[in-house]
Amino acid sequence: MELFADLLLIAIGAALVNNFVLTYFVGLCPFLGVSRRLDTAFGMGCAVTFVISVAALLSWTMTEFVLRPGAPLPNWIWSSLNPAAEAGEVDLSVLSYIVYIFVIASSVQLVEMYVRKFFPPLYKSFGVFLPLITTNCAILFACLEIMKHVVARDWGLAESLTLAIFGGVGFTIAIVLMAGIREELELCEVPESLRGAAITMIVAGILALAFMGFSGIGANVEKLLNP
Amino acid sequence: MDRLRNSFLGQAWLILVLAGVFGALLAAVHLRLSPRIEENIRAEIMREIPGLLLGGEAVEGASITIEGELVTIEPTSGEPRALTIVEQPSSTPALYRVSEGESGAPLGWVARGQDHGYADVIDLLVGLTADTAQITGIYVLNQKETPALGDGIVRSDFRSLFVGIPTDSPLTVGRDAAEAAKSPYAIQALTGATVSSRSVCQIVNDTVAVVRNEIAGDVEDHDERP
Amino acid sequence: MTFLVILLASSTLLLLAVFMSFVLGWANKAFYVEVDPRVEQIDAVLPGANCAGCGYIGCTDYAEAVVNEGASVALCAPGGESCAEAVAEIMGVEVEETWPYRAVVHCGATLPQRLGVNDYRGERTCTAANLVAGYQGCVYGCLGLGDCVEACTFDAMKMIWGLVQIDYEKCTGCGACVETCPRGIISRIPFKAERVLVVSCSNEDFGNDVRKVCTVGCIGCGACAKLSELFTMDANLPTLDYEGAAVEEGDFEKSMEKCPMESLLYVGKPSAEDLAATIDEELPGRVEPDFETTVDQAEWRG
Amino acid sequence: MSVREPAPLERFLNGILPENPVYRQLLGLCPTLAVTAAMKPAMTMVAATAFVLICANLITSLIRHLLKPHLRILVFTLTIATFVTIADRTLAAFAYPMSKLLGPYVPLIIVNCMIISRCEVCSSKQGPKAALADAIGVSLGFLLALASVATVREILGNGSWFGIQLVPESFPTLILMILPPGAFLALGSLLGLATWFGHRRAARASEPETGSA
Repeated sequence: MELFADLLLIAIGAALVNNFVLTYFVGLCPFLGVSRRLDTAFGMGCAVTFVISVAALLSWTMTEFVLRPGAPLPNWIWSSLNPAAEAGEVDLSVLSYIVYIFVIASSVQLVEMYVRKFFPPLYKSFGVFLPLITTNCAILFACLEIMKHVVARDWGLAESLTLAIFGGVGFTIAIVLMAGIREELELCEVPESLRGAAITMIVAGILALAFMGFSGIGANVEKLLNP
Repeated sequence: MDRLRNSFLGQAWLILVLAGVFGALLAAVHLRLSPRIEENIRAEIMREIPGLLLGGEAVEGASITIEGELVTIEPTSGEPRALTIVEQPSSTPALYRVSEGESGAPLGWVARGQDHGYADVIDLLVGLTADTAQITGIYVLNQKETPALGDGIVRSDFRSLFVGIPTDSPLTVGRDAAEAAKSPYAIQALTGATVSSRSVCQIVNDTVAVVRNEIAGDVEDHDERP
Repeated sequence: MTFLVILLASSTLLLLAVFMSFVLGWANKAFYVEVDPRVEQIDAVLPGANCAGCGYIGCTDYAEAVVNEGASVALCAPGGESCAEAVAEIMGVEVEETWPYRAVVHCGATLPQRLGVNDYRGERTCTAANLVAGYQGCVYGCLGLGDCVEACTFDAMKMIWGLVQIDYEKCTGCGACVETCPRGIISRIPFKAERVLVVSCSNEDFGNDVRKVCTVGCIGCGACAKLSELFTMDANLPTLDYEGAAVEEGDFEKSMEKCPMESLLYVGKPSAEDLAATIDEELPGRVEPDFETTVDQAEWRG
Repeated sequence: MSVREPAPLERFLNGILPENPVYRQLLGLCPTLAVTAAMKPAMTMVAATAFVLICANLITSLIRHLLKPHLRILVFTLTIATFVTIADRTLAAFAYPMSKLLGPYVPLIIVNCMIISRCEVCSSKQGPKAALADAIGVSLGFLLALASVATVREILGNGSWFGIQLVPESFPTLILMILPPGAFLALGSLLGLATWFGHRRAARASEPETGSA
């Protein structure tokens, strides 16, 4: 039961309280670029959620077995290489950024090929979004969050995946809301100089204000779960 | 040879070469810089420990020099003091035994605690008297609470609330001054950031509990127990 | 010691790179989707405006349709002749005779010619005005608020005296205006000649009901249909079949004279007399906005 | 390459204002919003990004002939990731408090769309000289953008600039500007202002022609 409570807390935290886009400012390029129409926005949200979970899976395994300061793999190699050496720690955490970006780029490439082969209509609707996701900050940010929590509070695979999936869900909620608003925006008279990105930013600011209202949920759910 | 050339490796030879070169480069940079980074982290803690134990004003404006485990404080007024800070093995992320001069009387303990605050991890230091009966102060190492609300826990007025509170029963959070005055263990929560204040108290309670049973365990086989 | 760590780090990365390139290489083989190279070639030739003038979602979609489903090579309106020939040559097919598609407005009433026009203070867009009953007498005709002008990406439409006029040098027939017009009075027809006859009205009422709301609307009398068999009367409106019959040869002089409401117009390249009529007029340097004639875009809430 | 490649000087000048990465091309928005709560972190971020951008541009332009089209994004990201790690480590070693303040946003320079687009647009086609000029120009443009947003947010947020208290303590400050929504609003209005200036300048520039018909 305790694990479930923990997962629920992480989920609500990632999706609503600390929404990736609106509080951590990651994943803004697609958020502004793609949120013109509702269906493309939703498609983009699903693509990001899917890729973020694949990337989180891969990056958790890499962190757990290779990059963590006390990671088993490098230490096993290290001790087998020179058994005489004292129990010196081998710390490969410096490689973390390059490993993550490698994993993300390859997983996006893999996902793109997979979707192109088995779901051509889905691939057609994603089209240009998939390569765009590689440069999406949300994915790398999710990996970094997972690394920080794995090292600091040794999260298991379950917590990391929940954070990733619900981070993606939060991203989708934000981008779909934004698309809805922007479709309304087409109808109203926006002043000349504010058209396009400027008005989207301001509307996103107000959306972020609204999302701050969710901050109470985290505390109350925590009180609810462990009185 | 050409089978290799148009095999998978052949196409991506540039990636392999780059990966190898960059791996070596990063490891070299890491080896050269990591001692300095450790030093920075350790220095930050060492610089805060005197303030925690001797009280904020004693170290106000003093210049603190750190050599290994010996920390000398030259306050603007009064004579310089030397403390030795020894890191103890402990289940808390870090526990330091602080004693006067080279091998003087034990002055107190400083333990480090980490837990999930409102927005993200809160990492803080708690100062305790030698007999772990009283809290001498807290210092927040890093936090990501909401700016202007939750990050009030870093300010000295909130930290001073913790000074001198006995540790025989866990701290509680009083919503306002009246509630806080009721019991000696209550802290007045920051306005608009009760969650952050409660998490700080929670972390302090957990750390103090761990340190107490560890020190109580050690003190048995040590000399007297006050 | 340091040398070993550097070696360990770079070998881990190298190992990861080798593993990834193997996986990607295998995936490249396993997930290979045979894409007809011609699709890319055609896609490169198409203008890439994704205007859906050809009826497909985008240019790549149209390219695939041409290769896989054998769609006609000349559907790309913005591309016009040159693009149709290029696509045909990639496909190894010769181009059958095609005509450029252009947009045409089925309403000829400028602001003074419309009756029962009320003072509309709502949003200055056709989509919004169309929802309001009693905006103007005629419920079929042009609202004059310029949604089509806004939608046209080739800047081929101007709002003159409350009625949209199309500049056929710029119009590429992409069909954007056809979709946005809430009353659907703009259609795309093949221009088999430089000037094509168009019925400049879409009012489906008869006789006096039309006269009450418009001074130039077609009252559905059928005189033109009697005089030339190319017209077919349908819901009190003469319609021309542009695809089939040779519309451009038909002589409509008689029908145009007989038409009581002059709802038949030639559109396309201005005729010789029109050009001569305006040849000596001096273009004004700066056009001063006189408030009677132009529908002012600026919203003024009284 | 049929299209004429712009000269290094032209690339340099373009980067600063005409093609300002944040205001004109809307790239690199994540750091612009995240770290501009105060001037100090913003300037450190600009320094780190400039270092990464210049090194990455140089390296990519040196190896541009070896690049294979379908692998070039991976090569760019690898180079950028390496230089970002170096920047992150040096920042942690020599300016530890600043690195703690910037936290997760230093590694996020890797996915900063601005750097990858500069690598792709300029340095994978031109020589090191043009790539260097372009990198410096774009970094200056980035500096301008971040400085403008950070100034607005810090002065409104807690009445100080670069840490120097400008406004007496009693002065009411707009806490919103420090919070995330404030960042969006600040950048939104600045973007509006920039486009408004652009339109006015363009209008004034095209005005004289039509005047004398």
